Amino acid sequence: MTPTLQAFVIVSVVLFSIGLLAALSRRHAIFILIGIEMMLAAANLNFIAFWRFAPPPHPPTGVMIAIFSIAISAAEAAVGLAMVIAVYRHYRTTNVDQYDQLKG
Amino acid sequence: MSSALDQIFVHGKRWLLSWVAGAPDWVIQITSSLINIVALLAVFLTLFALISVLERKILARMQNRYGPNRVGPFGLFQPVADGIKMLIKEDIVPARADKVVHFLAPVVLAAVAILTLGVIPYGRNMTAFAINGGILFFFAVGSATELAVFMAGWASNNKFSMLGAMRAIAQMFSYELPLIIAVLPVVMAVGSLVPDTIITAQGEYTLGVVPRWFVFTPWGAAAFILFFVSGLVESNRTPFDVPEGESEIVAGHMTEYSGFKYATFFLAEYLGMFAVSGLAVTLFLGGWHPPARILEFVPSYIWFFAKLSVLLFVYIWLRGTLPRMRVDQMMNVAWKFMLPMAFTCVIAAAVWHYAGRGMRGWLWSLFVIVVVYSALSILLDTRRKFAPRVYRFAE
Amino acid sequence: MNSITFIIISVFTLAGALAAATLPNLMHAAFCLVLALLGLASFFFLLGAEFVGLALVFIYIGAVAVLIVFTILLTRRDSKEHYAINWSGVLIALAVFAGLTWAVLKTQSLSVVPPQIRTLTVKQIGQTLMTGYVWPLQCVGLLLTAALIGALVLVMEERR
Amino acid sequence: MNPGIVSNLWLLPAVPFAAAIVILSLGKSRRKSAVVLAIGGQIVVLAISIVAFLPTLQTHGSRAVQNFTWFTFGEQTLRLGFVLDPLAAAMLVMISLVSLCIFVFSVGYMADDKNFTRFFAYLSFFSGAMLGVVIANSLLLLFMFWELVGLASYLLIGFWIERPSAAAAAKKAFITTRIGDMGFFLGMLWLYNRSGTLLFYDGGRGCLESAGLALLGASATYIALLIFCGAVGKSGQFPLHVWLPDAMEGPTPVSALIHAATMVAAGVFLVARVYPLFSLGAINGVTSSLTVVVWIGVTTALMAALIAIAQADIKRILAYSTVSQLGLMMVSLGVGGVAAGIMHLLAHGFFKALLFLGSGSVIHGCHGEQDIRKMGGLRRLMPVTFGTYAIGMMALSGVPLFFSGGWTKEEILHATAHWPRSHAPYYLMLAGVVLTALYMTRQMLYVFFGNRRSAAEHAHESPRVMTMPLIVLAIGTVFLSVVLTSAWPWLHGYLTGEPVHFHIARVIQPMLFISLLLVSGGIALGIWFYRKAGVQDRDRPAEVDPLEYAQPALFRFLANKMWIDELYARTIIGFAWASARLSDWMDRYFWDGLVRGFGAIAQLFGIFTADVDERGINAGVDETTVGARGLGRLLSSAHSGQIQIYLGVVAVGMLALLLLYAWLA
Repeated sequence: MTPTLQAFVIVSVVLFSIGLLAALSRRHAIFILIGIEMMLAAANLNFIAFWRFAPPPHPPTGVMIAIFSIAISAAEAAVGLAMVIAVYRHYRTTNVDQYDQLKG
Repeated sequence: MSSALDQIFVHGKRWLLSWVAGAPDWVIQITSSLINIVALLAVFLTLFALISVLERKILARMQNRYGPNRVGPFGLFQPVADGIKMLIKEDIVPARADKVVHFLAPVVLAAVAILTLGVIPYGRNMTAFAINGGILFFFAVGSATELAVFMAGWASNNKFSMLGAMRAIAQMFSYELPLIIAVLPVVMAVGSLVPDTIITAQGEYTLGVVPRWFVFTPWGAAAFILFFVSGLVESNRTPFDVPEGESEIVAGHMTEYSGFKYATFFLAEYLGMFAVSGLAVTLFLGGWHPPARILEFVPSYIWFFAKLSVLLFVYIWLRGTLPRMRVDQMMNVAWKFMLPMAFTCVIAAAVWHYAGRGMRGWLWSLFVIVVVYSALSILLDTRRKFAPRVYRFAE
Repeated sequence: MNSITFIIISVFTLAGALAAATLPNLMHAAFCLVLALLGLASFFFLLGAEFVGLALVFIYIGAVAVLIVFTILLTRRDSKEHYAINWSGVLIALAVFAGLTWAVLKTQSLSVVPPQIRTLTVKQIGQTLMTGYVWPLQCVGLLLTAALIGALVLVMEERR
Repeated sequence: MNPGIVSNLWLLPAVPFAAAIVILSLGKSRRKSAVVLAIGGQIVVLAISIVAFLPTLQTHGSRAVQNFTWFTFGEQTLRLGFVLDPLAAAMLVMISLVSLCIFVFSVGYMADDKNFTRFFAYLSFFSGAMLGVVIANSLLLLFMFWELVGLASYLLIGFWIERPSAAAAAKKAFITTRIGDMGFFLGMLWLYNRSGTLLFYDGGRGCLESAGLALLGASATYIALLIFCGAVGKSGQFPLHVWLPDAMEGPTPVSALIHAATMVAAGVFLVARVYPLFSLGAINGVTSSLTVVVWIGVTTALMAALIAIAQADIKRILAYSTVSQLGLMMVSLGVGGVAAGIMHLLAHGFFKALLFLGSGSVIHGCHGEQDIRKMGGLRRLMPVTFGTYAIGMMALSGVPLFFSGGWTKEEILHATAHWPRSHAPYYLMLAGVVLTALYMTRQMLYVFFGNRRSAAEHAHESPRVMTMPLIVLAIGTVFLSVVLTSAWPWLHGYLTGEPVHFHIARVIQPMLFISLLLVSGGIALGIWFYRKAGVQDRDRPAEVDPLEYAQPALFRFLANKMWIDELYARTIIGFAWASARLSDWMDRYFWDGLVRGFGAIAQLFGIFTADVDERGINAGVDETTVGARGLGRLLSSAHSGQIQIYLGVVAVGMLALLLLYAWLA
């Protein structure tokens, strides 16, 4: 009894939804970042799973994209956290509800 | 005969596994892992006990005193006494501390240290966790150390703890770069991330006499020194024990720990030291290979542990000799000297490879390293930067 | 690859992720994120992508997690106050979850078992990276450098 | 003859042009480079001229032509070319030699000028253009260089642009010559229309060759007269002579080079060049066009000589003398003595350049003073200038035997005497000889003899760089007499292509004695009349001219240039003024009214459209804007600034896409 691709995709969907939940429902700026990281991780899981379940022989494209995605999300995390710090310095709060200078 | 002696532990494990030969696959896997873990723990906990007492005795020798000599013959049972003392001591947790994290921190630290020990080959066919990319595993898992230290510092809810943790993380981050980059030349030269392959690549002898350990190439020697120094920092050993400098911040991130948790921290620190030294032996000192062909009758694990002991002795020796460094000096050395030199080692290894791996390559890579070293020395004006500090207001 | 391992890892991962998304204490949430990512790395190991798993551990636990906890420390002033949930966000997340799950379950072609493949060695990955993917690799290098400098510039003390 | 030289003749204009461009592109302070470039270019030109000249000596009357296609226009090909014949070769040597002397002289004369380098650039430019005129084998090419010469002349007359008189003189010269050039241009068009080619010599098909001339027929007379208009303008002949004396506002080397030796001679040269046009259908050497040339020349020669007697400016005297001599040359051409005219042109180039440079030296020595009444007694102070000037004066006056001018004047008189139509020009020319001797003697007495007057007090001899060209030109003047002597008329033979034989007997002719008598009479009259010039004589004050004292009305008539300028001002310029007034009035009232009317109509239309705009279009736009603003306000409320709302919208959008995709599938 081995798990099918569907199981992996379902796990990925759940992880993605949890990430979306964190990004949408929490007020703290860092939670948005955490949520985004989780969504990216879910996407990576999909890449790897689809690579693994593709009929052989096939090039390791999924693995490559996962590697690049990890590198890019690392960069995103660094810049995002730096922005959180910069914004915090300016507003003296991390509550995203109060970041409303761009209100139309 | 010698091969039987050499493989005695491998045969022993195989014999133990034969007891569960009929069981399903996963049972055999788990049993095998358990045997490995037990063996590792047994060996390294013993080594830890031994080294803790030896360190005290050697330090005492260096400082012209006796050291522990009351418990057991030559004070050899001292660690047992210490262990009992630690176990029965009261386990104090600060009232404002985050209890769960406070408890988890030493556990994570020790777990990480033990995991890193798993990928090192201790003898021929004696790798506990043979994985494709063991070196990467070592560093990937090792990087969790920082998180554990941070957990300890943050959960204690104490400013000394926090400060100590910050210092520890800062210096670990700074020295992780030269540490990893110093490994790159070896990986490049061998073309593999598997420790066993790396050791095999060092098994030959030039002219039948000089072993082909990477430490005997210019880039290897330079990388070894960089790796060793960075390893000292990673394991928070003198002269880089700033995070727990007693005179400044009590005991750093371990301030609020007592009893067995404190002992666990200690254990994790020593295990980390073993792991880094073991990796140094694997990467640069030929692993379990004997230094000469005629000594091949001595079992491989003995050679490994002999080399490890030498390195550990150097650790202790350094502790007895050098004073603690200043934080800013440490950072300067890391970013301005160690990192460029580590990159130079990579380039020198490439030069060595493309110049034919012979005498010519040897000389060329030596030339590269010497040139960059001299240039860096002139550029950084080390004599001025590391001049004795003048205490203007202390006189 | 068997179902028991899969279920254990799934539960571990999703529990970590849920905790990371909902725990009121930021620091705990960050540690739980680490747990979730560890679980994800285990998934990668399970799927035979050891290198990616190790890279994930290396980068996320060694670097990103530490960055996150540092940021939490630096913005600690109100890390525990206003623990409020935006319920409309929860609703949207649930709707997305439902929609995606429905779509996945509806797709028949996803019910396949893994084929037998040769293990992907680090050497192969390296060769692929250095041959077919050199250009993206260089771009990622540039991106990381830019991110490093950008992050530094962002957090530098403002000169008044 | 070596054809290589003809094919390289383009170098002659090209080298000075290149020198001019390089000098202009250099800075103002690069005086030494400018001098080296200009004089070096001139030496190169002289060398090429001599190389071109030598082969023509060997075969008399030879002519080499190099033609090329400039551009093709449909089926018409416009061809230009260069020609090398004795006429051109002799002119080339004369021009380049005189130019070189004047360039060297200018180094000293212009030494203090702030636009030194510009001057040399212009001089080089002029030199190139003038050489181009000489070697052109096409009337069009000749015309182009002719106009370039005019441009150079304009630039150089107005060189001291800060003087209003110089600027006015430059303008006058340019416009006056342009009037002549208009005729030239029309003649050229007519010629092209009739003959279909502007090449002079083209292997029998050129417009000056028998085939080309045959096409012209009776129109040749009018074409020749139109082209003669150009020559009249350039050479300062009677109706258009007014610009030449005014052109003396330019620096003296310019006067010497352009307005004495070379450019003004271009008119004579032009007539000589297209002489076949003039002489087409000649009966006994007389055509109507040549008759016109003769009478214009006679009028000019006599009138200018008379005016010269009453002038006080040293350069103006020489200028009128030039006009007079050019008239003489025209007469010579008109009566059929082409070779005599050209010989006089060459000789005149040398001695008039010598005289102008001498006057320049005098002016330089007198610190810029040009009035001869303020000079006097300079022969002691400026011996070299005096000696060379005296040689030039004798040559101009036509003293026979040793001075080139004497022989050529002799030839011209000889030719004039044999003109079949009338003897009047001959006698008038004899009077002109007397007058020439008279005014030159007057000038000599005023400048170099008598007491030293105000400007002569501190006079000094000029530097070596200025006297050397004088000496060279003086030697040239004397040397030319050897090849011009009627005993051995070498130059005559060279130009006409006839064989030359030495006959000492030909020197002794009745004509020679007559002219000797006339010249010595003129000089004696001058000495007698002007011996007391510049000093008080009985009841005549020192500053009053003896002639003015004797005949005040005549003197005033002459001194005011016979009121020709005033006549022009009253008639031609007055007419131009009146027509300008008329046009102004028309413009102001008639055309302006018309335009205003149209403007008013447009204004009315504008008012109407503005109303439409205001009431109709604008209101619509306003309403649209208000609507857009309201819509914007409505939409901006969706822009909450809350990042989570944006994220949520993205998620909902994703969901919507998913459902859409599922529904479509």
